[in-house]
Amino acid sequence: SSDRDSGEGDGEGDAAQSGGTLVFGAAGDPAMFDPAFASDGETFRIARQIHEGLLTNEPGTTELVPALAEDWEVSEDGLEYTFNLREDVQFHDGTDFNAEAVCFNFDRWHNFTGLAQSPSATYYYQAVFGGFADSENPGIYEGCEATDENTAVVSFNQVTSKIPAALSLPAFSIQSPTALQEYDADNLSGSEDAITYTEYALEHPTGTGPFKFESWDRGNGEVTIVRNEDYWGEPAKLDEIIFRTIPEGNTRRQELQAGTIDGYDFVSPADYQTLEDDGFQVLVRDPFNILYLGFNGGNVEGTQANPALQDPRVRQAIAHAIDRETIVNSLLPEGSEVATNFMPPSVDGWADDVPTYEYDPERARQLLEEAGAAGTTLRFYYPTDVSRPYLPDPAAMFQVIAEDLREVGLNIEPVALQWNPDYLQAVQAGQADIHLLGWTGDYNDAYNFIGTFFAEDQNNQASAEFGAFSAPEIFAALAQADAAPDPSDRTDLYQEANRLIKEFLPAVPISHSPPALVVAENVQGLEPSPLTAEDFSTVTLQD
Amino acid sequence: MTAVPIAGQDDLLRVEDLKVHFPIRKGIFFDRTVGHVQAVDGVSLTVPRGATYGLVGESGCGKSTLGRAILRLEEPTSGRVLFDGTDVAALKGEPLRQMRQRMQMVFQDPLGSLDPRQNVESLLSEPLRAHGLAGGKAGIAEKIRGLLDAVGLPSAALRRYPHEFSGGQRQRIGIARAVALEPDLLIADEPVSALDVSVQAQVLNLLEELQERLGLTYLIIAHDLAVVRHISDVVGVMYLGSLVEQAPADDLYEQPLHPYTRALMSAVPVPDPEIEEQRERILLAGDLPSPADPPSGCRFHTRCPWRQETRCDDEVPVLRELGPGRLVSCHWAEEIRDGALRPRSPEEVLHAGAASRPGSGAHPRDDDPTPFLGRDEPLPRQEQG
Amino acid sequence: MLRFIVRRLFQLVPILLGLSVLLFAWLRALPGGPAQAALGERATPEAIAQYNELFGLDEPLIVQYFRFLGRAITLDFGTSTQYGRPVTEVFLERFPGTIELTLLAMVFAIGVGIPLGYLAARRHGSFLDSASVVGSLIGVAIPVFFLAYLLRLLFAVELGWLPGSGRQDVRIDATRITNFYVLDGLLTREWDAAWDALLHLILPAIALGTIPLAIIVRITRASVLDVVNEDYVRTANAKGLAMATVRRRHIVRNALLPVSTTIGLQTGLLLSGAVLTETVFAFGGVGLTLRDAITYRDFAILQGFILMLAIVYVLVNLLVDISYGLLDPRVRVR
Amino acid sequence: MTALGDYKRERIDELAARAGQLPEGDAGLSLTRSAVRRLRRDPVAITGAVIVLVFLVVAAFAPLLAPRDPVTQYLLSEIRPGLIPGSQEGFPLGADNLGRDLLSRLIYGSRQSLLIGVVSTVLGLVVGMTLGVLAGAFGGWVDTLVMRFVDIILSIPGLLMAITVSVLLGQNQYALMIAIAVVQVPIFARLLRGSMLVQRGSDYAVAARALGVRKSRIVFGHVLPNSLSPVIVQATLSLATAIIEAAALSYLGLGDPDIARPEWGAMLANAQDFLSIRPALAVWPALCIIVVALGFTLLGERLREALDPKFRR
Amino acid sequence: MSSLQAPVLEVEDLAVRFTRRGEQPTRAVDGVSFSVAPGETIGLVGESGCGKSVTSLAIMGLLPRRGVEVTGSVRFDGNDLVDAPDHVLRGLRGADMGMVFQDPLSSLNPTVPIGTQVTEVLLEHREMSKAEAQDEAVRLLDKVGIPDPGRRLKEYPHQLSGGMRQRALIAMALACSPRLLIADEPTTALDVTIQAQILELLRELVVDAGTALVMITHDLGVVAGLCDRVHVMYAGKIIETADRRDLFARPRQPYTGGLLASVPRLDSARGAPLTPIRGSARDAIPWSEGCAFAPRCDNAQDDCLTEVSGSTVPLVPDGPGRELRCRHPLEHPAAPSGATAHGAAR
Ligand SMILES: Nc1ncnc2c1ncn2[C@@H]1O[C@H](COP(=O)(O)OP(=O)(O)OP(=O)(O)O)[C@@H](O)[C@H]1O
Ligand SMILES: Nc1ncnc2c1ncn2[C@@H]1O[C@H](COP(=O)(O)OP(=O)(O)OP(=O)(O)O)[C@@H](O)[C@H]1O
Ligand SMILES: [Mg+2]
Ligand SMILES: [Mg+2]
Ligand code: NI
Repeated sequence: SSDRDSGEGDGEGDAAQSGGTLVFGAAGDPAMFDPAFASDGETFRIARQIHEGLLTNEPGTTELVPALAEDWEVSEDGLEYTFNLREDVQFHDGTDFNAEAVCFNFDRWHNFTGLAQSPSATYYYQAVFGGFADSENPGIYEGCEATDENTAVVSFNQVTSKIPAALSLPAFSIQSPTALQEYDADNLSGSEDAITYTEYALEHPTGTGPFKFESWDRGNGEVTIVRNEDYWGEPAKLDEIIFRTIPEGNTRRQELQAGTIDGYDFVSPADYQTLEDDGFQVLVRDPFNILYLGFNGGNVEGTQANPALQDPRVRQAIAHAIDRETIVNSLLPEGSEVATNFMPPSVDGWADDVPTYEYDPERARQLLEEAGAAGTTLRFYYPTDVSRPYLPDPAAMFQVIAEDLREVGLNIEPVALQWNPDYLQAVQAGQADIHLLGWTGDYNDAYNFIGTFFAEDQNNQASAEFGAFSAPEIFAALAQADAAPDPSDRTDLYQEANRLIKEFLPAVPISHSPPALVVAENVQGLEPSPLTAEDFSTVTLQD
Repeated sequence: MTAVPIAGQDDLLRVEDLKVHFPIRKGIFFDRTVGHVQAVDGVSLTVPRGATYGLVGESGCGKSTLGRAILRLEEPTSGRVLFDGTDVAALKGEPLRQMRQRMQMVFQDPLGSLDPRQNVESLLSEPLRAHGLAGGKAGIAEKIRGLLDAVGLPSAALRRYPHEFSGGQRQRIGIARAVALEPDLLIADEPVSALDVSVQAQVLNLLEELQERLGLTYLIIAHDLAVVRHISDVVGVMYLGSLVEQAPADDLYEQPLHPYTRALMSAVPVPDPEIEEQRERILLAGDLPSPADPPSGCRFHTRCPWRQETRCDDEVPVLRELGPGRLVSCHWAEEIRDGALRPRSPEEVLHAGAASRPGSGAHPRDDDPTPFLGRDEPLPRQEQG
Repeated sequence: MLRFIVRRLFQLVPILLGLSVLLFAWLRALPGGPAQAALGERATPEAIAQYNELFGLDEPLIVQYFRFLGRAITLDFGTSTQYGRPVTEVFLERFPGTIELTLLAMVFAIGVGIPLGYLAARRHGSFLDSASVVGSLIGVAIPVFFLAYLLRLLFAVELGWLPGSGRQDVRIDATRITNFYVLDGLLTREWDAAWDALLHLILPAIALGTIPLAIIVRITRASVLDVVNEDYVRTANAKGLAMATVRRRHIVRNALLPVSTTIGLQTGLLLSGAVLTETVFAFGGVGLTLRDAITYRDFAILQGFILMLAIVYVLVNLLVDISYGLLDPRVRVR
Repeated sequence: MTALGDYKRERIDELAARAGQLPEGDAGLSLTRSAVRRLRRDPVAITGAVIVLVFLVVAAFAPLLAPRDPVTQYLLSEIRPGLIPGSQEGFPLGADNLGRDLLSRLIYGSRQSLLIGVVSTVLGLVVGMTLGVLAGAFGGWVDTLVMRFVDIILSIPGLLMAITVSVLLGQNQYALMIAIAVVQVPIFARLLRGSMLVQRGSDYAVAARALGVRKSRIVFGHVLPNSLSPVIVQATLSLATAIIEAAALSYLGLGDPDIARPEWGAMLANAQDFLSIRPALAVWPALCIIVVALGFTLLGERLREALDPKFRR
Repeated sequence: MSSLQAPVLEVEDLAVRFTRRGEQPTRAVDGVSFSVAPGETIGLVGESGCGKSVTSLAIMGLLPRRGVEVTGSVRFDGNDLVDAPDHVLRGLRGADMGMVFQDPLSSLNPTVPIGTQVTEVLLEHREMSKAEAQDEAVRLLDKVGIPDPGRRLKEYPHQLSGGMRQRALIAMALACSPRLLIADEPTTALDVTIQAQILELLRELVVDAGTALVMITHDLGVVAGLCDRVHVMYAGKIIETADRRDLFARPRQPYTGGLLASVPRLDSARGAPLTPIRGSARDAIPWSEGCAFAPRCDNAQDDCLTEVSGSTVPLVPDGPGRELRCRHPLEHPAAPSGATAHGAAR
């Protein structure tokens, strides 16, 4: 820490606790600090330190544990959640956290209007709750009641597997009603053609977390948060954390090596070893993601799917053609696994008895022969200019899979597009024959994976990611599982869905790979989270 | 050398009150014309068929502009150019191009006027092809050989490029090209001033010889009075865009009538010490005033040693006839001729000029209107970042 | 002089109009819209339509254009879809950084380039001459992102002399007034902040200045070689002036005329976006912002920034012309 | 007086010819050819030409010169994140991140890189020259219109324009070439226009007009050919810039989508991820780019001098 | 008129060779000797490229060092300048020897005001304050006939007319009252009326200040009016030297005669034919092979070639005050005064 800081921090007399400043290299700027409007990782990373929700995940795992709620009960029909709230919790502005505040937040989300209903503002609310008070489909939220100071009852009109796990998302953090009102937090209108965030979101985010928002220097790309001395739990060790935006991976690495930052996220797998050799700690997260190769192989009338790929044998041939073992060994960081399901094994509903389609080029050629598809040309889409946790080096992945496919007699026509928005748009409009895509789970729920990919509403359009395909069994299994109030029924249904999906094979799951962050040798206490939900309050700096 | 009779001939070229003004543009929104360079301002002259008309004057007085305007290489502002009865100034497009066959030009800079990428053969055949003359390949080859012969170049020259020749040879090529079309009129703009004296004489002789052989009519422009007088039948003296005197060559030398002509003539050094020592020198004061802002009245009055208090400053003298074939535009021509008026020294002239019109005698010429960074050179552009 | 400036400024109008039309048509032709960029990986078509409606992106282009134009006149370029702030505000925040960077890059390029070019010409044909010519060629040929990596490796990682990215050390909390960090540091008397901001400029400035440096070396050299053979230098020597006077007054001064034009043009080019340099140095200037704007199809930023940069470009060129006029009396406006 | 006998005359003529300022061999050489002649005697130009030639040969005979196939992932199974096999038996420069032979990729890479250079330069040249000729030949409002257009393009940051072009045209190697070419267009246009304006006012153009040569022939037969030399020089220099530009675009993820096909710029950009473990992956392609750029630039600069009218005598 | 005073400048056997890399060495000046005394004007005439300018630059030490070989001697006040160090030359130039160049526009620095260009030479060589130099500059400009000199000092070369530029150049050359003035074609770029003004100025100068003047020109008319002695150059060598009257009355070298016969004269009858020398200066042969002029010479005979005569053609005395380099000179009837050379050459 610099001289300036020690000079300022001394007066408190808590020098023993005083932990200095941590500088963390982020890959991008946060959008703002009101997590209700956020959907991106960089915003969430900071929001997680400032705000808390009712629930959270056990550090280092995806297990759901209480946070602001000490515990919760679900009614028989699964429609009513009673949260018993923690006492003696205060927002950063000194107001009390209580059931009123909880209900205020739920009502706030449900009653968003105008621009706040834009999916770019409230993606997660819409994904989980389905709609707003004034929209055509008002969604599953029924109401919230503060039955006493520390008890809030939230009721729904429909059961979903997403609740309660989704409530651990930063998007559902409980924020200070006083501050929200004072700084006009919901009034996003600003100007008619782009969202102008409110003063609240930009300058006065007020939560209950271990850190308080201090400042955002946009020009220099740095966000400063400081310790919340009045935190209800174990106070943070660090005095302050600065998140600095450094877009280029190499630059982040060199800055760490030069000692100007103490850690960063999105470490290139190629650098793990070098960094460790240099004495840095590479903190590998458990894999909680999936990379798959998608097929445009829809099977309904009028689909724009590729005719060859409509033949299941061709899809199977491709699955057999890919040497996933080598991919996992050579291209992905240590700790990666070959995927069999479209979700990591740690998620409830993962099935171990799905068809696996082992690497077998001979079989692949044979299947193609049978299907009369040998020599078919496939347009293979891959993204450029991006590195995702499940896909650290798209170009390498593309080249290796393309070679594998060429090996079994397919022709590959490469199409490279910029990740956002070109690639995503093209792929989701079903323009690609085959493509690379994946997903990192938001919370521990099967629907968050396979429901997102294969639920009916995603796939019933003519131009969809996997082509319009009709698989009533899959759709039904997913819908039933989501609505099943009993967790063990749910697990069975999801396992069934997984088996069906692998048989139908709208895509080939390839790998789960562990993303990592890296910190300097003296940084202790940072627990890598599979959900990238690291908690910085436990971090200390050793001399 | 043949003496060409002047009178009683039909005129091949008639220039009537020709004006060429170049606009001077300035302005905030759009280019506004704020004035004119009166490069040629009302010149009338006639050139009889077969004769040689010589034009002299100081640098910048408008000689070249006049020559170019006659050939329509410059748009005349007003006036007529009658070539063999047709008004060239009114022609356009194809007829104009055809007319060019009959009037040709020889340039001052022999190198600059030849495309450096053409060899002599191509240079000489180009006009023939352009006008579809001399028939096919063989015809053209024949014709070119004849041309080379006429200008005294070896046929080995055909394959060579302009930069491989000496100045005099280049000028011969230029002349050969001009006469290739067998024109009636040849305008030569300073055809010898870029050449060494020995070569200059060769070219002058060649021009004379060609005139005799081909029956050409010449308009020869030069600033060297001796050269002009040597080959011309009639000499016109220009000053600041106007003709101040015109006379048969011999008469002009015998007795120059216009003060400017007198001064000009007295300034030409003669390569003979005896004559040089006795020669009366009339030194002029100052330089040529700017044609964008010419002096009022007689344009020469700011430098004229004979300037009078009356008329000169405010009355424009007309070109009037003062004897057979002798035109002069001076209010006091007779008096000067008769010695009734005495010239003043340059200092006196300057002084008088300054008194009547501050600074006008020493107007710098505005002839290099360097545009304010007309940046047309490419912008080096490369990627940054 | 004033008339000249006014006139040049008026000439800007058609350029800006043309540019805005071009930009508008061009940007709208790009595949993928801001909706997709904003909504991310799993946006449904309905969501996209809804977004477009909200932001008025579904209106006819012509309407959008005139709406844009109407506001642009008052320097209101709308709100960035990416930052949710007025474009002008973002510009004022980002542009000072680019100016600082460009100025230092040019100081570097000029400070090294002119003396080097001059020396190369003085020792025409010597080793120094060849070395500077070849060196400047290599400077142009080395891709900026690679050069940046090497510079940072040497000066930031290995030697630890200079900061390798950003505009200011995060541990310094400086007061921002103008967003020119160095200037701010001086204004607020936070000397360490000013010094630190300056240090942060050095590596990116070197990376950015390499190409202009190479060009300046070449032009200076060629220009000095030309001027040395000019008649007026011979005249100056014939007057028996001291060598130093001849060099200073007669050679260097004239040789710098073409160099000054180049400097101006280069400055204009650098100002209009050092996209790569700013990216690899995580330097918050317009280049970085523009790059993101392309990615996110942030039309408001793209339109606004490019138009404002075009104005800057023209103004810089105007400045060049004026300074050229001051340097060269022949083109001075009468 | 007795004049010289015929025999002596000839002898003197011979001596006179020898004394003339032109080297004998130059007789009848056009300007272009005498420029080439001068270039041939210039060591710097020769160095540039040799460099360019060597790489052209390498590109032409890549299949013969390259020890291995450039796309086969020979050593893929030996690759681990953080470990790329270095030089070893059969792989003189080692493997790249997918186990392909680096040397072979460099050799094959010359093809694509030079192709990008040539195609994008030719493209920029053709379009730029068309604009330049339009402006330079017609003048007046055509000129104004074309030049305003060029000004507009110039005021857009170059790389940004290249990015938008690639985005607009979709990503493929042709889009890449077009993106690079677009940036060159205004340069060529301005250059040619400027030079044509000068040439148009020159005496020989006026002379052609006076001779009654048709306008089209004056423009295309005289003015244009004489205006070309700065354009030719610029084109040589552009070849170098284009290759460098390709690297920048690849770095931004806008390169050739068939990244298995070796190209130096893409190789260099791709190597950024492995700088910490195998810098050679970046160093070699960077070196190739620098050397080729050097070659073209040296050649171009000397060409400029050789074509300079100051040197015409 | 020949002066009895000791010559200011003596040039002896001056030779200049250009040895540019990659090109054949050329001998631009080849054994030139002459001298000038105070108050004397000599003329150096010849066609373009014969080495006049190179001679003058060699005298002033203004030739570039690289690729140029200067041999022979140039004595100024008895001190040899050929091998003199740079600072000695700089001390002399501008102070004791002045030079005026042909093209007045390109010879003036376009970016520096006229005043500065005049005062800098004063400040360099004379101990003067800035203000004194300023006053002196005004006086100088006035002396060379520039009207309103105070204002002109602040102006730039492009604001002056051609004549004024040349006057300014002369003013600079004269600033320190040099004892030797070399004028290299000072009037070629000017109109005759302006030329007459400038020549008048130079004439006064020599008479008033007793300056030695070397006048370089290709215009025989200028020489006829101004010079005392004339040296005619051809292909780097002096081929004829004579007093002005002598030379014009009885040119001996066929080249000189040819030049005179080539010039159209205002005073001769209009029909008088011109008899040019054939060919051009480019047709010269190397002196080592014989008389360089032989290929163009009507009088040339076999022994004009070295291979026949066995030696190069020497410059030999040819009567009082005359020198000649020719084996077959023009003959003249016994000096009838007033006869034009024109006729004699035929
Ligand atoms: N295109 C033009 N635009 C503007 N002014 C011009 C143009 N051409 C010539 N002038 C001006 O017209 C005047 C006459 O020029 P012109 O070339 O006819 O003179 P000249 O007598 O031929 O001179 P010189 O002896 O120098 O060739 C000059 O002042 C010149 O500056
Ligand atoms: N720097 C140089 N390098 C090579 N040759 C040169 C150089 N300067 C002059 N020469 C040659 O020397 C010869 C004499 O040139 P010089 O300039 O003395 O001729 P000049 O008599 O002054 O001619 P002009 O009347 O054209 O000025 C010419 O053949 C010329 O080509
Ligand atoms: Mg003229
Ligand atoms: Mg000379
Ligand atoms: Ni005759």
